[in-house]
Amino acid sequence: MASFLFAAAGFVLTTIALGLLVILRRRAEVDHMMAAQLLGTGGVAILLLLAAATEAPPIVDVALLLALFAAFAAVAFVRSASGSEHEVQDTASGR
Amino acid sequence: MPDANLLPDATTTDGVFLVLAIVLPAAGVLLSFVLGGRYAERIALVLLPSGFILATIILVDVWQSGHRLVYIVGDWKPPLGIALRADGLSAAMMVVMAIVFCAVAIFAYADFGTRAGSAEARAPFAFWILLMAIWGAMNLIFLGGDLFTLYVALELLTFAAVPLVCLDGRAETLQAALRYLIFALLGSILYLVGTALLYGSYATLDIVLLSRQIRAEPATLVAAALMTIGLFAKTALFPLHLWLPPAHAGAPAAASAVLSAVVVKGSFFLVVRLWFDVMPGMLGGAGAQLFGALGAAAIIFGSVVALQQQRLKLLIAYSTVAQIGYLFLIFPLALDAASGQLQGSGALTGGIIQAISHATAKAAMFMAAGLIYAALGHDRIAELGGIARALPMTIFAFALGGVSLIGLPPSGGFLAKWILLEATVATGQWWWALVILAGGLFTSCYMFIVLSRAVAPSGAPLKLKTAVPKYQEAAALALALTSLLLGLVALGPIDIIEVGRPDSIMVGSR
Amino acid sequence: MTILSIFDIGLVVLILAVGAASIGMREAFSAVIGFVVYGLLLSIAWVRLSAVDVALTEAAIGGGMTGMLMLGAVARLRFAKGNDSRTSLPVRLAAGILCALVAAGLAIAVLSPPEVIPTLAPMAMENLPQSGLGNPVAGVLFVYRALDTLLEKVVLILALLGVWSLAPDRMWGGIPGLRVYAQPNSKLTFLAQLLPPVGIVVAVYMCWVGAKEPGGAFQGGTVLAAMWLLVMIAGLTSVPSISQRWLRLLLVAGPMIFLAIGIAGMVLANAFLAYPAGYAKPLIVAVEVALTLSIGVALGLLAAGPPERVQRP
Amino acid sequence: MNAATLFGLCGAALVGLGLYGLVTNPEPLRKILAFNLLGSGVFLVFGVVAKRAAASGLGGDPVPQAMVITAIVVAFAATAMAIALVLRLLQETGRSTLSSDTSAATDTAGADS
Amino acid sequence: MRLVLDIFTVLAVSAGAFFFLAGTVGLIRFPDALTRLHALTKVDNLGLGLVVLGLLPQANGLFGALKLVTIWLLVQLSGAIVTQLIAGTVRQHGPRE
Repeated sequence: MASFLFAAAGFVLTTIALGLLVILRRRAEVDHMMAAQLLGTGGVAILLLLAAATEAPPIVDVALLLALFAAFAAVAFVRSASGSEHEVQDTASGR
Repeated sequence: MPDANLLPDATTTDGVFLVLAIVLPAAGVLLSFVLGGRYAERIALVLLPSGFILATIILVDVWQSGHRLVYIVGDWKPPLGIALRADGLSAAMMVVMAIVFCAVAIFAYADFGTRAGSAEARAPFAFWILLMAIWGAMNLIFLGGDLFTLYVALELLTFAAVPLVCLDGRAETLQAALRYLIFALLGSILYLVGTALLYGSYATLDIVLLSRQIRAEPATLVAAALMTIGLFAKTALFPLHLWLPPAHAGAPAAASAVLSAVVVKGSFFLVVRLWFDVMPGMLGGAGAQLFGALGAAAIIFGSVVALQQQRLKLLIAYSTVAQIGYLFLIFPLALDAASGQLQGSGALTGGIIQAISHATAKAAMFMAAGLIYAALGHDRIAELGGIARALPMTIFAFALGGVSLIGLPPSGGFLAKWILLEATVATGQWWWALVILAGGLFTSCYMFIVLSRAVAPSGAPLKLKTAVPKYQEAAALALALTSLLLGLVALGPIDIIEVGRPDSIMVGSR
Repeated sequence: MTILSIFDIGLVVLILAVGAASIGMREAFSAVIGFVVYGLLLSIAWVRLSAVDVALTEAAIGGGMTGMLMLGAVARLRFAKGNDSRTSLPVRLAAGILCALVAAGLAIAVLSPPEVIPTLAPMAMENLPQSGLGNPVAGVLFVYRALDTLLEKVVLILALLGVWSLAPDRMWGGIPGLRVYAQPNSKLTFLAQLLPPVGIVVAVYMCWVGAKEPGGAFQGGTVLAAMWLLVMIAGLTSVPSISQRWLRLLLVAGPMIFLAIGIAGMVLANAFLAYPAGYAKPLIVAVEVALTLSIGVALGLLAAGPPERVQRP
Repeated sequence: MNAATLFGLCGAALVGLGLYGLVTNPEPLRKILAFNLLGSGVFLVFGVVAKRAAASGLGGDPVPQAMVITAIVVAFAATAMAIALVLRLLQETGRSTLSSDTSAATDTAGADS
Repeated sequence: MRLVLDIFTVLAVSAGAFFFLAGTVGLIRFPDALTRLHALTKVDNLGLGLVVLGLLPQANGLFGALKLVTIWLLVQLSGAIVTQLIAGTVRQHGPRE
């Protein structure tokens, strides 16, 4: 069972790698922003498979944090990509 | 293999003072941070003098007992736990640094004092807390017995020192601070990777335990090389000095004094710990000559560039680059050709005296330069005419600091250079003597340029922008006098620095 | 060659490729995204190194928080005048050779382990029952090497002070210049309402589980910080001004309690940072809870930046 | 070659890569990013040291693992401070560079070299 | 019983892995950013769902199983919202180069 789960994890990793290759070679920012999504789902799947394969339940917690922070990172992507009209204007602070 | 009863790791009677030397600054930082406003200044002005008393107690203790003080934190002995140790080296450094801190605190009271009733202001709040943090970090560097604890100390020092550089918020100081931060971070991360490799080879990072197991093998050599490069970057040894002049020259005077006098000595002290205590037999002749060559290059380069400076604070900063060079001459001079080991006497003593006399002299000079800047509104050397008449005490302090830097008797700088020269004769390495003498010559040149301008009569009657408080001048003068009189310790117990040296213990036990 | 080692090789290649991409990318935005992906991948590597505590920390800080910080900076730097001067080829070549040397040196060190691998693991495990903890990493952090952990909290406070001290004088005591959405965005608001309750549960769980299994104050605190930032970015709560007394109290509460318990150890136990026999676990848990809060607030404020607005009266 | 060594080589390569980025890239933000990459390579070396020393039912030596956690938090704090500096510099000068010749300031910063 | 559960795991996880592959193919083949985004999130979430489903029999206890489902729900929800956010940005600014 363990080796099957490892193989599945490896397979998902390969699809992620392919996806990343494609994403990062495109020029549009929106494509790049998908990277966190890809890791959010794929990375979680890999970690869950590893947790089951090595029978180490704490790894599930890593998957939990990965899911949480992939969402957080995606919000940061969007915040960074969106223009200045969305933000509270920085105060006109000078010298 | 040393037998078990040689393990020095038990808390000694007065070990508790070592804990206080770290707990007091930490508590000071946290309390000031939460209380804010005037409390930061009050806490600092109470704690820094008590730090001096504490350091003196530790020094006297080490001197009288002839052994190092040890404290086992959490009652967990190394390798699992952390030990704090004070030997003669650390005690001597601690006392002198405490003197510098007290003088800086008095000096800074004029610039960063808060008037009763006024709201919390940015610069004073940050300054006093950072000052206490540097004090704590330096104590930890002097006392820490574990290489990873020392990494934390290095980071404490970085995070306390960088904001000091840009305390006045001008663009060029921000840039200097950013560059300083990047160099410092690079330095600490290289140091950190070295600790990882050392742990991998010996499963301990305790200095004493490591020194007994250390072997010349690839991982250890790579670790030593990376840690040394990292520490060189933090010490601003040529050619990794680029960050220092703008950072030290741009900071407020009190901060410059701390940065130049104290902070660079922290990473230098770790270089000494690493090579003299952890791996005394590892450097070898070629390595020692390389360290010395870098030091010599720093002396020559720093002095030549200092000579070309038009601004006083930059001149002093480049002089720091040069004076740091002297510290690294100790490596070729301390190497015992017969055993291939670095010896913890002679040249090392000279190096430490150089470090502490430079600390006091340079702090005094930066304070004096700060006062000149405040009085004139600029620090252009060409336009200093008449300042000696207006601020005689300040110029006197500056000149005394210069006396120590040049190495005229009876200053600490003289004693240090004398010991180093002796070592060049004893080891037959005359070329380092040439460098030392040339450095002294250069130093006298730039001191002469500044002083001759300062005593020259001014064309127009000199109008001072602000009145300089007498106690600020007194603080600078006191430090300069300390530096001048440091040479007199030659008459007293100069060998205090050798108390608790591992090689002397090892020799004794064999 | 097992399936497992193929997985590891694939993971390493991917990590190196994404790392190289994030160094080599032309656009800063894409580079930072590459870095976030890199951080998330690295947490998988830490799982493979059987360091689940570190994997948790890396997922939270390496990917999430650091990425968020850098993305905020990218957004502001987007319209800044950069410098177009690229490093000249000879310099890059020289740097490349130097870096290759360093990497090769490290590789040699890694490839030549001592014949008998020394370890503190048995000693750490043997003494762990005395503390009542089950997680050896927590044991190292809060028992054997508590001094480092305590001082590292002081480092965090100093870093925050350093960030704050960059404010212009008249902004002192004001509100950090975190970029927040001015117009309410229903989807973001929904996410900011949905995620934090989950996050808080996760943070509490992390802090609680840390005594016996991987987790602890660092991880819990980072989750708290991220959730707080999310709520602030969405505009659901305002960013507090840095002069607030409660804020400062929260920031130092963790290290203060830690320090106080450490000092009490000098009287009640044998030494500074020693715990009285039998009370070790409750004391450590108390420290961890306080630290979780302090770390959460400190990391959140570090990401929020120096004060840039004066507090409205 | 076992897993620990593999990740160790990965760490070494990342250190080289990060160092290269730190030295050659002129933009401060990219330098900070490279520093983080360099740091994570260093942390991996710690992880390898820990993994290699697995004993007594543990997957690795907890001591280096705990050190990495400390170091990761410190590295984050460093990143936050560096980024705050870069942004403040941007506010003051309208640009973010480290080279002093392009700086608006001529007095102190331009004097070295 | 154990065998049946294991077979279930193998089938579900395999199906999940297939969906991940499908998501990547979509990412490569679809012409414009929004459809790619759509394909990626929908299909990958389905893949993750199947993986979670397959791992449920292997989970240790009810709490472990609950945690798995929670993670899937979390990814599902946040993924949906984040996709909307990204799409919104694209609509406002165009796929910025």
